[in-house]
Amino acid sequence: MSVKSEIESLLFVSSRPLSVKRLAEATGHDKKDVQQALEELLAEYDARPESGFTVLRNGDEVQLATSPEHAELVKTFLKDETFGELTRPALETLTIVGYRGPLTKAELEQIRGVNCSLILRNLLIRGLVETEGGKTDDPSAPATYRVTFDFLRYLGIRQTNELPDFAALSSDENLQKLLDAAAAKAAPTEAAPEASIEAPQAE
Amino acid sequence: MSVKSEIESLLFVSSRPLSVKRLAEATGHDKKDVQQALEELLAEYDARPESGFTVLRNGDEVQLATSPEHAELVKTFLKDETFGELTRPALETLTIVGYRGPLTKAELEQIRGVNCSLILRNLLIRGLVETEGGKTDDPSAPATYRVTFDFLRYLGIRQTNELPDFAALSSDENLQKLLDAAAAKAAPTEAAPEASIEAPQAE
Amino acid sequence: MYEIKIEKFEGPLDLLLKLIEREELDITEVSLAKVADQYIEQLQKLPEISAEELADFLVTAAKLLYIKSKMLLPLLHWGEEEEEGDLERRLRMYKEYVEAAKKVLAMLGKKRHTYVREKPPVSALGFAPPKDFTGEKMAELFRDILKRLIPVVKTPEGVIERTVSIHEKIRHIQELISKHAKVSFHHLLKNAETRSEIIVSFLALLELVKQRHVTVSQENSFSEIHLEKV
Repeated sequence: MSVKSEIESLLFVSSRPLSVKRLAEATGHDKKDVQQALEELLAEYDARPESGFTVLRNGDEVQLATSPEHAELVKTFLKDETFGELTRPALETLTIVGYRGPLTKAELEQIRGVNCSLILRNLLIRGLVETEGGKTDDPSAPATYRVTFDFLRYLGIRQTNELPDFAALSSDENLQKLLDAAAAKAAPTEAAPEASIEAPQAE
Repeated sequence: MSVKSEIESLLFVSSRPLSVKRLAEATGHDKKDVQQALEELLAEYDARPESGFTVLRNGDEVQLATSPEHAELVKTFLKDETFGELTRPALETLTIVGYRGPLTKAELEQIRGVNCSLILRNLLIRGLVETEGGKTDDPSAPATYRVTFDFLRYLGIRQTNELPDFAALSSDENLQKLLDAAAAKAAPTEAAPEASIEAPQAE
Repeated sequence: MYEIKIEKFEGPLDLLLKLIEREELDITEVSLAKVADQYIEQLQKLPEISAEELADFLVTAAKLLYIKSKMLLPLLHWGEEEEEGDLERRLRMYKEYVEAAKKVLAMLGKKRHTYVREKPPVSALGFAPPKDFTGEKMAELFRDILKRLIPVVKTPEGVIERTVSIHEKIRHIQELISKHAKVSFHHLLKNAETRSEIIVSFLALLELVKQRHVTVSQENSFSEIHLEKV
């Protein structure tokens, strides 16, 4: 594949502007070659009628961005994606973080039984959940999540233990068992016990 | 500006897969128009030589992603470590969901001949499988499972129909045809099976 | 003396396929009949597994024995052609997916992963709480979530509920016979609680006959089976 195509991949995937120097480093090509491929790419984009995105250049830096014609559409879309009504899975996630926080993403996913990456991200952006940093000496310890003060205030309480029925619900026996079991096998659990057995001896 | 260009902007900017329905809502166009514009866009991408990105499709959802040719480059650039290992049973289950999804747990277990609850749970947590929720009007209908965009990205394919021998393996009926054809080839004359087991053959 | 190890297996179809592949056979009724004994031998070595799972293995064992009997006694009239043809068909289909999984694994090995756009680092963009959300609603949601956990947590427990191994049964039958010299099959099943236990008893009996520890006699079809110590 060409330098142009490589550069396009990196520009596409990056959420930040990239310099020619950085692009050359990442692809292992000469700055001159990168510069030329970049020119070609720009010419191609310019020639394309009705493109949904475009290339922004600022000094030495380059970035892909949506076309200015769609600024309003994109803004409304992103606002709605970020701040639209919370879905039931999102409310469930928020609730679990409320009753069981601080907890890790892995623990949260054990409880919900599905991947929670996107939902958690959205709750963070909305200021409903935050990561608890700097509380532990071990830098490799996974991040833990808890609800924010703003959210507690919104509910009209000062601490999570003022949530209804907090003591009973937060120390539910099944929930504890599940998390203990998951912690015991840090590795992904296997389905039905796998039997490893030996074949009868050949006669 | 055209519907196509609007759609392209939204696909570019969205952090999650988008359905035709969602795209229609956001742009205010008919689902039919969105669908058609989407087809045009995909055809255009396919025709583009050495593209740095491509379109992934799963069910009625669409998402933009980098080209599989640049996997190593992008991985290094993003310092990504998300794609881990799979156990054999998990791989087998995932494969069946890939070919046969959306399918129910009962259908999956019929094929594998073994209970799959735990494996499915692990695949759900890893985000490689998802339940198709709210897609049916009947709330009592059993949940169906399908692979996710992360699965497509993991494999470097754009749609599940790029899986090897997809047509033959995607339905019982086609699979039966495949097996019948293989049997016919192996034994052109429908000879009686020779019972070569320890018992003497009764004549 | 050499041993061929059977790789880890999961479920009856998986075991059956591995046995057939080890013998380098195609999937046919003849092959199924051939590996029937090996299948049962492997069953006896199964570690403790759930009654439900064992039942799955045993139903397949019963089908294999049926197929084998049919091969041994081809002149008898056998009904239910569909039934065991079904096992062959299911195994063939299963095999196709096992093969496909290998191809998928090879694809994964090429590491042609694709990537979506990098997400910018997260920072709260403001405060956007859900509409009309209260502590009471949270408690209600949390109770629902806890309810959903029950089957997830209970499964591993249910597994241990009650397991009957063929070994156990063999010992049981041998004990009974050494005490009474002659026992009816009906008597053996007196305490059987589940269908799988009945099948286990029958398999254990067959095993004892094969090992020539007991002889069996039966007056007519469907009449009582009597066991005697050899």
